Formats: sequence, structure tokens, C-alpha cells
Amino acid sequence: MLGNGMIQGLLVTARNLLRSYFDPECLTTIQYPEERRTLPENSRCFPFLVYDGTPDNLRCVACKICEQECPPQCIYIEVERDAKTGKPVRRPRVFDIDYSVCMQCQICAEVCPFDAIKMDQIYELSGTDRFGGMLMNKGALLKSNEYYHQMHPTEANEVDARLSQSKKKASPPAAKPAAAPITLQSAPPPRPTPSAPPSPSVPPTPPVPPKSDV
Amino acid sequence: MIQPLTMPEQGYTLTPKEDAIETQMLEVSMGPHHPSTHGVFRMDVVLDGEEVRRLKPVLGYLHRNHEQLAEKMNWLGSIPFTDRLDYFCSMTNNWAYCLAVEQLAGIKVPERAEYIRVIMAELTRLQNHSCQAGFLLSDTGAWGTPLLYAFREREKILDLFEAASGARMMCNYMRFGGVRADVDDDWLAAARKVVENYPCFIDELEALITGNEILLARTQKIGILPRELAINASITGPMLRASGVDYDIRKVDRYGIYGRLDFRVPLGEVGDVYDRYYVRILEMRESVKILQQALRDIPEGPSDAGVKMRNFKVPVGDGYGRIEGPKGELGFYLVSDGSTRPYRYHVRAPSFINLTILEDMCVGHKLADAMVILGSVDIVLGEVDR
Amino acid sequence: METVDQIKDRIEAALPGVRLAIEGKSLVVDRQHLLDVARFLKTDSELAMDYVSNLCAMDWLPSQIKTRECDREVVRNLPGHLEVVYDFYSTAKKHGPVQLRCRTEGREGTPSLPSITPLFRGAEFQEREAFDLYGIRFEGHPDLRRILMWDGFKDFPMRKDYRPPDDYEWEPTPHDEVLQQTKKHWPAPPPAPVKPA
Amino acid sequence: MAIDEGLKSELRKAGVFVTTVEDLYNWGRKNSIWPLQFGLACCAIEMIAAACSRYDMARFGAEVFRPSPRQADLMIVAGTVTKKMAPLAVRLYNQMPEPKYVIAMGACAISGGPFKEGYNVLKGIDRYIPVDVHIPGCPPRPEALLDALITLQKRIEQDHLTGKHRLRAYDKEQKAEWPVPEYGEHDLEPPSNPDVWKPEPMKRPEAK
Repeated sequence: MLGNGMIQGLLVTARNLLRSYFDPECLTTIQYPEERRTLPENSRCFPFLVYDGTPDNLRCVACKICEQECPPQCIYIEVERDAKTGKPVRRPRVFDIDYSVCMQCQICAEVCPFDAIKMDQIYELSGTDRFGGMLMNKGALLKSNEYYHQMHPTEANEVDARLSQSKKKASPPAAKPAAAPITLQSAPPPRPTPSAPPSPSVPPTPPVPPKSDV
Repeated sequence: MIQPLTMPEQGYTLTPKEDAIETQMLEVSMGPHHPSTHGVFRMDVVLDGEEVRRLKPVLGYLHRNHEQLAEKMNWLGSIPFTDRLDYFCSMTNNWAYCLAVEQLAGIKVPERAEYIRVIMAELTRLQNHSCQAGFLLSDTGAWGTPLLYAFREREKILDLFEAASGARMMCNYMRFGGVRADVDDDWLAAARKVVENYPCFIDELEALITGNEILLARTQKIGILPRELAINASITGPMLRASGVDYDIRKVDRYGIYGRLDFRVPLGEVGDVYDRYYVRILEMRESVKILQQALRDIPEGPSDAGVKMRNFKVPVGDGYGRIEGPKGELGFYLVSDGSTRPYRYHVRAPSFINLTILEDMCVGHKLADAMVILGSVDIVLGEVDR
Repeated sequence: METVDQIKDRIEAALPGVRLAIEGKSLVVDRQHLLDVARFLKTDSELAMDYVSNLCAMDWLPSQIKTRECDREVVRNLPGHLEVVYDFYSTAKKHGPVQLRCRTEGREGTPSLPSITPLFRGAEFQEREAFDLYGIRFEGHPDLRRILMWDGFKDFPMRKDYRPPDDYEWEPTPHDEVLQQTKKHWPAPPPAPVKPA
Repeated sequence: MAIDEGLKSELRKAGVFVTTVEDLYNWGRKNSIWPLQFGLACCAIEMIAAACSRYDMARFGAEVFRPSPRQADLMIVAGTVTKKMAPLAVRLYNQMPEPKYVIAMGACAISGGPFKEGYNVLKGIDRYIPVDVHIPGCPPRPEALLDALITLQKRIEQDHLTGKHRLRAYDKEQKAEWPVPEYGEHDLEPPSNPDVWKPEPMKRPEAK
């Protein structure tokens, strides 16, 4: 019969409409600003730098591997030099990531041998400032290991175990205790809502003046 | 009597129809900003009334010099760029590139990684074909409903991709000799659930559109692509099979573990828009079958071959690796001079070559049909222009 | 499917005057005989290569090859040339590929090669792409125009000696070549571009 | 003209709504932003996803994607702007009626992104047209697009109809047309519009 197929189609839409009153699975919309989807643990957005304890104690040693491997070349690193001797110190003086170029590919985090650069989950970064706002300097990129633990708990625990092992091997007595993974393992904290941390509309803090006694 | 009008700079001649009524040819430039050209595609159409007499595709509005960038980049760095070729199917793009490199470097892929790759590729095919059906329907005038339904299902698959790889669209998931991150049992359970429910969605989509008389009238006997022309013009993928040619690289090359999986290759008879649409629907059903087998049989073991990605080098030589992507044969021709970056990197993009015969299919049809025919070719401009 | 050597022998037997060379897995054919060889591959009942899958152009700059012959180091100068690689498959017999290579004479201007589009429609857009990006003129192509770049564009951007225009005014994270280019713009603000009349 | 905010909220508690023409006008505009259906590349798919059922841009009054620039208020530059496409993008922008806004969605639209070192990619649409909101990401999630839309709504709330910082549409001294670049022999001519594109000289912290 002519029109049969159309009636079939209309039945499908009617069924979907009616089901949405009973079946919560049919209500697919996320009421975004009020309600947010919990991102999967692996989810990634932009890279950030991890520090242990205090922001001075960052893991990055300015080896520039991520800078070389970054496919769109959006990382810029300058090595810190000792104020007295002028010799290079194993920490970055300048560490810039241009978020307006970054393609979120995770290769920097993948190649970093020191587990110093990891992927963030903040995506609400829209801003009106093109030149300053999208260029993240070292101060804006630094985030604590605890923050990393909240975001990627499984991965962070693996990283901590690996780091403490390699530290034990290197210098058993002098090794500093790892950030604090033990307490977190027993009771994982609630997943962060990915809106809280500093947004780029706030002017990025100037880079932390590095100490020369490293 | 109207004289034929020669347009040497455009490369064709306008010859008006010998008709009782004196008609005038109208040249229309459709696109690159046009709602139904699927991106920034442009076609210069010569119309006689509403009938298409000539049609010249004009490409390049999304030419992002992918090949040149890849030649400046190391081997690993190109993988995230392949994601952005056909941005619906980043997983299959990754696979094609990794397959080409693995063939060139002689890397063996472990069993579990092969299974994961097949699962990802078939999920990609599912979401690509369902979205394609949605877009085709919005070209025929059914704005909204089918596309919304398709995107609703696509989100479920994207959630799986995000949980495994970290990103919704640009997965950057496969690596030479395996995949970047193994999937856990929770993920497999979630994937099984999605795959279980997918046939219901395909049924729903079919009930919604396959029998619809308007769709049948708009698609049947429209844009017929004869079998011989399809082969001669190097058409691949569902378009080729809709014309009745039994050529599926999953069956021909048996790359990965496809040789072991049980599935059939759906073929069309007429080669019109409807066949192209329906072959895709049937392919989705076969993909579900493949997924069920792969998710059932996936073995334990390592998920990558332990290839060191940094300073990765490929022995001197050249090679062409290809897979059956959702849009057709996706191939990578790579030339290595032994250094950390490819000397030549060429993408054989299926949508680009499938556009070759767009004019042949459209001539003689109405302009509105030309949009539907273009929709049935299933192009993605990122891949057409690269 | 037959091996490359067998195919070579059969082609040379069937087409008198054709000399092929084998490089790796591919057959190197000279410009004059490319069409004949392609037609043979297509029509031969054994091979039935009815489907040209991939057509890829390449640019080889002039180079030097050092080899040792009789304890002496021999340096040979290779002239620069453009090269096109064809991958043929058969949809009827489901085998392949047969790879053909064809080289141009020199790489100045727009050197020419015969077009296989009259035999294989599938090469139409790919040859236009090779013309656009590498500047290979395909003789006998029905519609050889630029396909990706605009018509007034003068360069062939995929050639190895192409230099892109300088627009590096704001590059906060530059490296290598880009760094050198960017430094020209620092610290002075960029010069105001000239408006067209 | 302006009403004291404290007084306004006091009156609201008493059940009296006070508004100005400007506020009412901005309130209407911000809740019915009609975007131009202008998808360029990968980000366009995320834009469609944002308009589809899970993210549903209709909740912000912005679901009416207009194919014609004459009916659009907002241009979401979603994807890579190539040099071949740039003149057309500028022309489309010129055709939109004032007041109009631009969101540069994704790395490519802001700066050329990962593809910027190529011969055919424009390093940011802001070389030719003014951009109001930038969304970094490649591609940004649909939520990020909604976030940018909220940012833009806040921005629209601040617009003025009169005074020194009034909207471009009500300022006769401002020009209404942006020059469209032309295809040159090697590059676009001009390579940027100096009225819009004003890069700051780079500054880095000096070494001690």
C-alpha cells in the first residue's frame, strides 16, 4: 500500500517520543552547564606539567624530548642556567605551550621519560584574548601530583610506583618520599569537576623564579 | 539556432539542446559554502532548466598539505595527522598508516592488538555508515530525524573510543606494532553492550527510512553507476560493491585477522543511490557480526610489539599498504630513505578518487538529484583535499 | 600471481622494443612505452589489471651515489627527476599489485609524461593532483588543470625545493627553520602589508 | 540611563521588574543567536554533535543553523581555513548583517593549528576578520563549544547601543565591509588585514 512505509517511519518517531516519558535511556540530553558528563579516566585535553609537593620541585628536567617530538611544534623550552657559573641546570627556565596550536595528541606525555608532562581534562578554555590567553607559560602549566591523581588515578599510581622504584635504584638513602600516593590508593577522592582549576581568562601567573641552589 | 559556447578556461563547451523551445544554459557554482555539499566542496554545474548537463567538481578548499607536513615530521608524528584525514574514521586511518609502516619495517603485530584493531575499525564503520545514512536523508530533505538518531548512536560509540583512547574523534590510538593502550574488561563489556543493542538501532533506522516511499522515489534509478565504469574509474568501497563488483580488501588481502572471521560481502544489483544506501545498511549488519566474533574471541596477551617510538627508523625502501576503510580503499604509499622521517608520504584517499565519476552519474538528472548522488558517494572533505 | 621477473619477460616478449628494468618490487618503464605496457597489463588475460589503485608522484633532487668498484671510490652524479609510481590491481582475479615506475627527464619547468587516463579513468584526478603539486605535465590528459590550489598559483608546492611564503609574525613556539623566519619579525612589529590597488 | 544594580534587585524582590531598552534588546539577542551553517573541517562534526540530541544547542536558542549568511548572527569558524577558502570566508562574513559575532572554533581557526606550517593554510582567521571568542582544542569537545556560546552571551550582555563603545552596527564611522583578499601567484594578497591583525611583539622572561 502506498504510504505504508511512511506510516512505519512515523511510528518509529512516535515510539521514540513516547518512550522518552518513561525510559530514562531515551533522555540523552546532558543539561550542560549545570550537569556535566563524568569523563572517562583516559580522557585527555591539554598537557600540563606535574610537580611533586611544591611548585619548585617540578619533574621536568628540560631535556627537550617533548619539544622535538611534538607534531605541531607547540612547545618551547629554554634551559635554566646557573646564575654564578652559567652552566645549564636540569630544569626549564621557559616552558611555553601554545594551546592555540596544540592538537591534544598526547605524544608529549607518551615520550616523556620523566613522567613530567601529562594530559589535563579541562576543556572550558574559551576566551577572548588571542595572543596572551592561549599561550601558557610555566606558571600556568604547573599542577600538583595530587591533581594528577584525582584525574587519572590508575595511571598516576603506576607512575608513582615506577618513579619511586627508579629513585630507590639511583640513591636509596637520600630519596625523597613520593608525593603521597599511598593514602589515595585506599580511598580514591571524588572525580574533579573539570571546571575548577585556573582558566586562561585569568592572566597567567608569571613564571616562578627558579632557585639557583638546585 | 544557438551556437555552442566554448569556454576554454573552464575546459568545456556548452552545447544547447536541440529543442523546440529555445532554452538557455545556466552555469551555477554550488558551494563551497552550501548546506548539502558536505563541507567545503564546490561543483560548477551547467543547467538546462533543472537538468544537469555538465558538472565539474572544484576541490582544494580544505587542502591542508597533509602530505608535505608528514614529510617534515618523524614517523610517529604523522599518526595524529592521519586522524584528521577522514575525521569520521580516525581509527581506520590510523590502522592504514600503521599497516603500511609495519609492512615496510617488517613488524609483527601481536594477536590481541589485531583483535582490538578489528574491533575499533568495525565500530568506526558502524558509526560512519549510520551517519552517512543520516546525511543522505538530510540531503533528500528529511532534515533532522535520521541524522539525530544516527548521532545519538554515534555518541555511544564515541564514548567507547574516548574510554579506550582518550579522545572522542581524534583518537591517535594505533601505534606501529599494536595499539597505544590496552583495553580492560570493563571496556569490553561496555563494547559488547553497544554491539548487542546496535541491530535494534539498524532495525529502527530501516523502519524509519528504508520503506519510505519518498526515499524510494528519490533514490531508486538515480545516479546509476555501471559496473565497468566503476572498475575503470578506480571506485572502491561500498560504492563499488553497490555496482555489483565483489571486491572487498578485507576479503582480498585478508590483512589483520579478517581471514579468520566469518562475514559476507553485500553486493548491489543496479548501482543506484538506493543500492549504495542499502549496501551500507547491510555492511553494518555484517560489521555487527564481525564485532560479535572479535569480542568473543579476543585473547589475552600483549597489546603492542614493544616497538620504540622515539627515533623510530624504517629501513630504506618503499611500500604501499591499504585497508578497506568505511569509504573505500585507504592506502598509504611510503618511501623511506632510512632516516627518522619519510621521504615521500602519499595518501590514496578513497573519497577523492570516488569523486572522479560524479559528473557521469549526475548528467541527465535534476539538480536536486545531484545533491543526493553526491550524498551517496559519501565524501569527507578532509580526505578529498588532504 | 606471476613474479615480477615473469611479468617482465612476458611484457618484453609481447611488446617488441620495450625494455624494462626491475627495481625492488617494481618495473621501471620508459616514457615512450608507458601506455603500451599499461594497456598490456589491462588487456592481458593472465594479469587482467583492470584497476589502477594508486598513482603517486615523487621528486628526486640531483644527488650523488658513492660506490666502491675495484677498491676505488666511484662517485656518480644522478640528475634530478620526477617520478610517478602506479599500483595496478585486478578486481577480476583479485590479485596484485604490479607496480610501474616512470621517470621524467629532468625536473626543470613542467616535464612531461604520457597520461594513462584514456585507459584508466581512475587516474584522472590523481594525475591532476600530480600536475598541481609536482608540475608533471601529463600528455593526453583530457582536462589537465590545477585541482587543489587555485588556478593563478605559480609554484609546485610539493617539490622538495619549494619555500612557502613568509607569514611568521606571531610564532610563540618556533623551531628550526621557522625560528629563523620568525626572528626576522622580532622584536619589530610586522611591516604593514601593501594593499592591492 | 543605567539603573543601579542594587536598586534593581531590591525592586525585583518586591515583584517589580525594571529594565532598560538596552538590556531588553541584549537579552533578546543573546538568547536567539542564529549561527551560520558554516562547517569547514573536523570541528564542524563536533559542531553538529553539539547541535544534536546529546548536547542540544537548542537549549541556548542557537539551534537554528542558517544556510544563508543574510539570516545569521554568528559565524562559527569550525575548522581549518585554507588560503583557497579564506576569501570566501571573508565574503560570507561581509554578507552577514550587523550586529555579528565570530567564534573561532578549534586550533586551526585560531592560528592554523597543527597545519599552520603549510603552504595552503591560513594562520588564523583573525588575519582578516575580527574574532570575538576563541576555543582552543583540536577539536574542542561539544561542551567547549557550548561554553564558548555562554561566553559570547555574556559578551553580548555587555554591548552598548550608544556611547563611545557602542556596537559597530550603530557606529557610522566604523566600516561595514572587510577587504576580501585575492588569490596571488604565491600567496593571498594581502597576506593579512592590518586593521584587524595586530600581533604583539613576543616577549620572553629574560635570563638572569
